[in-house]
This record gives sequence, structure tokens and C-alpha cells, in this order.
Amino acid sequence: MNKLVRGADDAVADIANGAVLMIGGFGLSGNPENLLQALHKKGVTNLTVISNNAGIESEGIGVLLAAGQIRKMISTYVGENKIFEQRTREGTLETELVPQGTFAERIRAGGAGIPAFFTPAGVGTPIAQGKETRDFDGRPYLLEHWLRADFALIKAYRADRWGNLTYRKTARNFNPIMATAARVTIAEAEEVVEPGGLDPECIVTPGIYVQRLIQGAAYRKPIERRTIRKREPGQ
Amino acid sequence: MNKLVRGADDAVADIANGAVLMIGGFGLSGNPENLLQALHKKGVTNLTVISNNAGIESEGIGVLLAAGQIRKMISTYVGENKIFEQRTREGTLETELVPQGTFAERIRAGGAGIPAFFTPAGVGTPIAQGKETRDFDGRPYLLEHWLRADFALIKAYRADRWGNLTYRKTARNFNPIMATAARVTIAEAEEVVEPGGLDPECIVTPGIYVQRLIQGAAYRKPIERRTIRKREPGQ
Amino acid sequence: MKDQDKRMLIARRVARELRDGYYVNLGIGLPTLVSNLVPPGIEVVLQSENGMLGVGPYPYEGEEDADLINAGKETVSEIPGCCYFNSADSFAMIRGGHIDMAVMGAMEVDERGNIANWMVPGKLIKGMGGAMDLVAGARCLYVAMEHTTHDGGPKILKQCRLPLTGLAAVNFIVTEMGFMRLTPQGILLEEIAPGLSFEQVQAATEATLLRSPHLREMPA
Amino acid sequence: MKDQDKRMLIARRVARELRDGYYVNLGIGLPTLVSNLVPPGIEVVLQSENGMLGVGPYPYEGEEDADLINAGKETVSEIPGCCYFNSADSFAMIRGGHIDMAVMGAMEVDERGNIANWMVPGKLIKGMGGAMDLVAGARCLYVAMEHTTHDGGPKILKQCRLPLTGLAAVNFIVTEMGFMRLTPQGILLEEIAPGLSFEQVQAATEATLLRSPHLREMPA
Repeated sequence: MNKLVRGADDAVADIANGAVLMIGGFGLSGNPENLLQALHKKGVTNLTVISNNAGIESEGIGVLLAAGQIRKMISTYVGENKIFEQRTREGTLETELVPQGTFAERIRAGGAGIPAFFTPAGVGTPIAQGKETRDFDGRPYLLEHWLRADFALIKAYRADRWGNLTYRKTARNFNPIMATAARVTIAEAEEVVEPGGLDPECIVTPGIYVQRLIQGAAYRKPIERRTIRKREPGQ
Repeated sequence: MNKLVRGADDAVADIANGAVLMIGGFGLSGNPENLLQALHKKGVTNLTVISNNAGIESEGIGVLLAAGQIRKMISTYVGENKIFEQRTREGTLETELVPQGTFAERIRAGGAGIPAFFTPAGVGTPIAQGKETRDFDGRPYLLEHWLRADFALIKAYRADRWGNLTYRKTARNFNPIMATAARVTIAEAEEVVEPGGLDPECIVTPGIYVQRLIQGAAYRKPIERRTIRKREPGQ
Repeated sequence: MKDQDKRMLIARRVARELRDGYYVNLGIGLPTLVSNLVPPGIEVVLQSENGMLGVGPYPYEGEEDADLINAGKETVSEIPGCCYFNSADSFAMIRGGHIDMAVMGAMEVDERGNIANWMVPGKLIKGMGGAMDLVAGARCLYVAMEHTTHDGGPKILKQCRLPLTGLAAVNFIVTEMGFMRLTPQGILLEEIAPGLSFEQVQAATEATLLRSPHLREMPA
Repeated sequence: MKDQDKRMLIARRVARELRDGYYVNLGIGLPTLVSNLVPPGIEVVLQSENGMLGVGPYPYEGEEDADLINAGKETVSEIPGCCYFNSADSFAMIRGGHIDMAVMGAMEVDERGNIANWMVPGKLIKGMGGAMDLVAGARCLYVAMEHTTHDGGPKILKQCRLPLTGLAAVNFIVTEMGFMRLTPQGILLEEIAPGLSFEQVQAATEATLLRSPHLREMPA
């Protein structure tokens, strides 16, 4: 068993026009940079992208958006992207906005074989329109359905050859749950080791969820909002 | 913030007759031995216990069962316990048997604010009686409800003073999810360190889920089925 | 009062609500100011819904890490005892009622505790992010906002006019004019900013305010 | 044939179904034998539903660890590349269709692929453990069992008589008499044990067996 493929181009070779993709990351943090670049280069179009955000103009998913490769976004917040705004006004981009907790839980449900569940988020809001509402213990909840994808593109920190993955700090975000919810999960990692090279207690994504793996390279890791504090004398 | 209390007796002091408890462990592996002992000593009765198994006669939850402290068990498999059988025949013990995946998911749902969800497990079986069945994508699923408790008794491996927990091997089992689903979660750990003493990437139960913590002692860790292989010469 | 002074006044008042051992989620903008105002001698753990407990202050210059951001996408730091988890686990924590206190801004709040803070019809909709889940899940929701709009219009209404973020979700409203508690009877003014009369606060509010029998001056 | 020989024959046949990279859940009893029969040159990862991928063989004497057991509560060992997770994550893995192959015993299987293996009315009910979830969630379910009961009665029935564990769940049945595939038309006998005739297998079976046009001898 060796899930390591040659490179990003090979890894995305069978992603066809019209595919439904989950793409990990929160803003630009934890994006699968190498896979996104390969997807852009491949020129595949008409994609449905399930991702928390839409990147910015020149980074992350924003690059696919700018190239007109995306037909529909399922996201929770898309505020940082002018091209997003432009495509929406043109009518060339469809968007489904989902509360972030519901979005995360729908993805987890997709991976966990739970076709639907009840959540309190969104009751009494425009999100509730057309959805079943039911009371439990006197409180109203909405019925929400799972999300699944053809491919998930995942950014890990370290991986072993069997596809076991760890993440780094808040770059973890949606990556582990998206890994569970696609027919084919493709992961890129900053470092790839042999099985046994990761602490079994600290593996976040078991290899069972990963079908293909690449060794990532040349990570840019852009920062959206660089906030700092001044060093006091003596610190 | 210091969640460390003096000992097991203090930790269980406010568990009253009739309380609903979740108790971690799979068989005798990962049981909160110190807390169980204190609960037994305290003599509290009429308990509802949510735990995967019922222990064996002289170990684990079996001790509470033998002492007549338990009124109802919600479990997935109770085969190893003769006292269980006896109490059931006497009619002094009520039992609700739940498929293990549904059991785990109901507990997770209790912690995650999901009052109900659909699962394929149990469709067409006696478990489905009286439950809503609904088709999604042409396949039938059962509606199952969350499980929550007054107290969860949890066995961890290492803990910090804030209640962050790690586990050891398959002693993890139901402990992390039960920690999320009770009004008060009481954890015991083999080792307690200062905040910062556990790797933030490897913490399994965030401290937010733990209200009280004790340093466990004198772990017996009984083995139910000691299976071994012979060492070949030279191994 | 200058905007910045109002904001600091509000943030300081919210910070007085913090208790030792609280797990707190602070929204983007004004609520973030609260993180620098934790009273001495207590430990508070900040949650960021992108998957972290134990968010620390902004990093020192040169120590920014693209893999370590808060839900506002700002670079942050770690405190000892912090931990990381995925987004589903993060919202399980929020939805499951484990966050002691959430603080967020609002465009409108009404007498029933309804809150609107995510969309204005006709304007491009950017998305609700985690607001609907926080509003539905936090054990105690504080709205921290300026009392009126920039052109002086009321934000505390009889009934919200904008599409809602959540129903009957708000527990407390903190503005530069006062500290208010949502009760089954309506909005109870418990504290009033120095120098203001009840009538002045009511005049800036569309909702009918209830006057607490123990109405006192809002501490600075 | 002795019981132990039957069991080994069945386990060996099941083991021939393993493919490199498969994630496999083996039930208690007969199915556990399969773990020692993985064909050379392939890597298979065993899942144990109490929260482990990469279950290794029984430990050497003196290396037993109470914190390291399989779902049958037997002490086991680790293989490199193993990992641990909680019970909800374990069954999310099972229910979500990520297990390539599950192997379990049964008391009854029928023409529609229904399976019964958890309770006998009138006897004390011990519980279903994880069987209902495995039956509903595994991508491919193999039933590995002796062809008949101890007193020679059929276990492969027209319709299960015992309370079910799952509906239309079984994909393959492996017994000491043959290898059977569940099809929409019924149970297709694809392989037959050396020395047996189709009629002999049918005689030991209540369900009507379909004879594969490619019926061949079951490899040992």
C-alpha cells in the first residue's frame, strides 16, 4: 500500500469538468496550495466548490474563481473577494451560503453516514425557508442534510505513506472533516514519512480516509490580516 | 482556574440517588477505576448508567451492579456479567440495548447540540420499533435521539490542571465523547501536569468539557481476555 | 464621546462580566477589544471557532504564523494550555452549549432578544460565517455595540426589521449608554452611563425599556 | 470434516478476498482467524470498532497491555502506521462506508441478504454490540460461517426466522461447502468445495441456490 503519487498534476488528473470538490482551509490558512495550482493549470471548469471561503483575488480559491472555473460555491463567508462579487452580479456564479456550524456538521455527516440531522442554528432566519422545523424538548430545530463530494483536496502538515495525517495549529480547520466526506480524498503534506513515523495517539486523519497523497512544495502561506503587537523593551 | 479536586470521594460528593451517569470504558479497558470505587463506597442508588458494557462480576460497573446501585443500564453488550443476568431475571434491572454506533453517535449528538439524527443501523430490526423511518436517496434510515447525562465519569491518561486530556491506546473509546455530553464531567488521570505540559496538537479532550479532575492512583487495569502468542526462538 | 472612547467603554464593561474559568468566544471588531481587558487574577480561555481554545494576544512582530489565525483571519499567538480541533468539533462545542459567554456586535436587537447582524437586503450578501451557530449555542450571549447607528437611528428596536441571525438569543446588551438584560417582560435597563438620565437612554431606543428598581451607574 | 478444519477452510477462502490497501473489520470468533492468513506481499489494515486502525497480532507473553484490546476484548498489539480514535469516530468510519470489507459470523442468512446474528427470542439478550452498524455500513459484507447448525439444520434460509441484525446487507457467504454471492435474483453459488455436488450443497440449504454458469471448485 502506497498512496504517494508523483505530483500534484498526477493527483488531480481525473478531476473532470462539473466535479463537486471540497477544498480545505479557513480563509487562506490550511489551503492545499499545490493541488489548487494543479487544478488551475489543468483548466477544469464548471466546478462546484464546497469551501468555507472563496479566497482573495490572487490567492487560494480566488484564483479558480478569477479563471472562471467555478460554477457554484457552497460557503459560509465570501466577503474578502471582489471577483466573487463581480461574478455574482454577472450571474455567472451561483452561491449557497450556510451557517458555519451547519456547514461543518453537514460535511461531518457526509463522512459519517448520517443523511440528516437537526440543528438549532438558523431557526427563524432566512436559512430556515423550505426546511423542516421540529421541536425537541420545547425548542425548535431545523433539519439539515449531509454534504458529500467527488473529491476532497486537503492540506496536512505531516503524513505517512498510508495517508495518516497530522495538521498544524489552526490550519487544521475543515481539512479533517472534508477528508471523510469525498469519494476520493487527495491530500498534500509538507512532510511525508514511513508508517510508524507519526505518533499513533496524535494522528488526526486516519489513512483510511485518504486515497492519494503528494509531497507538497514551495508553500507560500499568505497571511490575510497581519496583526502584531510591539515588543516592549526587554521582551 | 484549577479543576483539580482533592480525591475521588470529593469528586463524586454531589452525585445523588437517581442520577444519570455516563461511564467511560470498553469492557474493563479505560474505566474510571478511582471514581467507580468512590461511587460504590458512597452507596448512591437508583442510578441510570450509560456505558457500553456492564463490567464483570467483580470489576468495573459490575461492582455497582452487584451492590444493587443501578436501576437502569443503557448499553450495547452486557454478555460478560452473570449478576446482570440475575438482576434482569429478578426484574430489578431495566436495560436499554442500543447498537454500538448509534450509542456512540447519540452521545456525541448530546454533546454537540444535535437533538436527533438519521442512521441506517437497525432498519428492519427490533430496534426500529416505534421509531420514525425515512428514506434518503432511496435508502431507509431511523431517527435516533441524543443521549445526555447528569455526570460523566471519565478515565484519561494524562491531564493538565485546566482539564485538557489525552488517552492511551484503545482505552480512549467512549471517554472523549462522554466527556462532552454531561452537565458535569469528572475526569481521573494517571498523571496531571501544568497547562502547557501537553502537546496542543495531541490533546483529545479540550478542557472546556471537564469540570473536575482527580489524580488517579493504584490502577489495577484488569484484562478480560488475555490472548498471547508464543515467542519464536530468536524473537 | 468619540467612537473609540465609546468602544473602549463598552469593552471594559463587558470585561467586568468575565469570571475565572470562563470559556469565551469574542466576535470580530469591538468584542475583540475585550481580550486585552481581562481582570487581573482570573484565567479566561478564548475560543476561536476556526478551531482553537486558548487564543493568545497578537504575536510579536516577526513571529506571525500563517497557520495560527483567529476567526477574523488575524494572526494570533498561543497561551499555555491551548489546544486545536477541527471545525466540526469547534461548532459541536458551540452548539452543544459549552461556551460560557459569546460577545458579538449587532445591527439590530429587539425586545424579544432577536438579533440581526448578517445581511442587509439589496446589498451583496457576504455570508453569516459562524454567527448563527454562536447565537443559537452560546450559554450566554452579550451584544456589544454602539447604542445607535452612525446617523443616530435606534438599533434596539421593538421588532427587528432586518433578516434575523437568531431568535430570542440575546441575554445582555452593552452599549455606551447602559447595560441591559433581556427578560421575559422586555429589556431591563440595569446600569446607566454616568451623566445620562433614563429618559435620555429611552429616547435613543425604539424598544420600551424597563427601568430596574436597582438601576445604578455603569462602572467605567 | 472436523469443526476446526471447516473453520480454517472458511477463513482461508475469505483471506483470498483481501486486496492490498484494504481496510477490514473482522468479527469475533471464526473471522478473527483471517488475520493470520493475509496473503504475502499485500498490506491490509485491520479496524477494531473500539477505536483502532492497524491492529496487530496477539502480543508476546509478558507484553499484554490492558489499554490495548480489540472489540472481542482480547489483548492485541500495534503495527507501524496504526492509529487510535474514539468510538463515535470509529462508527462514523463504519457507518460512512469507509470499511472495504467486514467479515462476521451469522446464525441465519436469507435469499434477500438479510442477516440475523444477535438474539434468540426467549434466551437472555446480551446485546448487538457493533453488529448492526457494521452490517449497515461496511462497503462489502462477508458472512463466514459453517453451512449448517450443529444438528445439521439449514442456516441459509428462504427467509430469516430470528430477529434481524440488518436488511439486505450480505454480499457474500463463505462456508465449508462453497462460496456464494448475493444477487438481486437470489444466492448464486460460484464455488463449491472439492468433492461436493451442487445437489449436496442445495440439500444443506433451505434457500434455493442459483448455479453459476462459471461454477468452479473452491480453492483451499
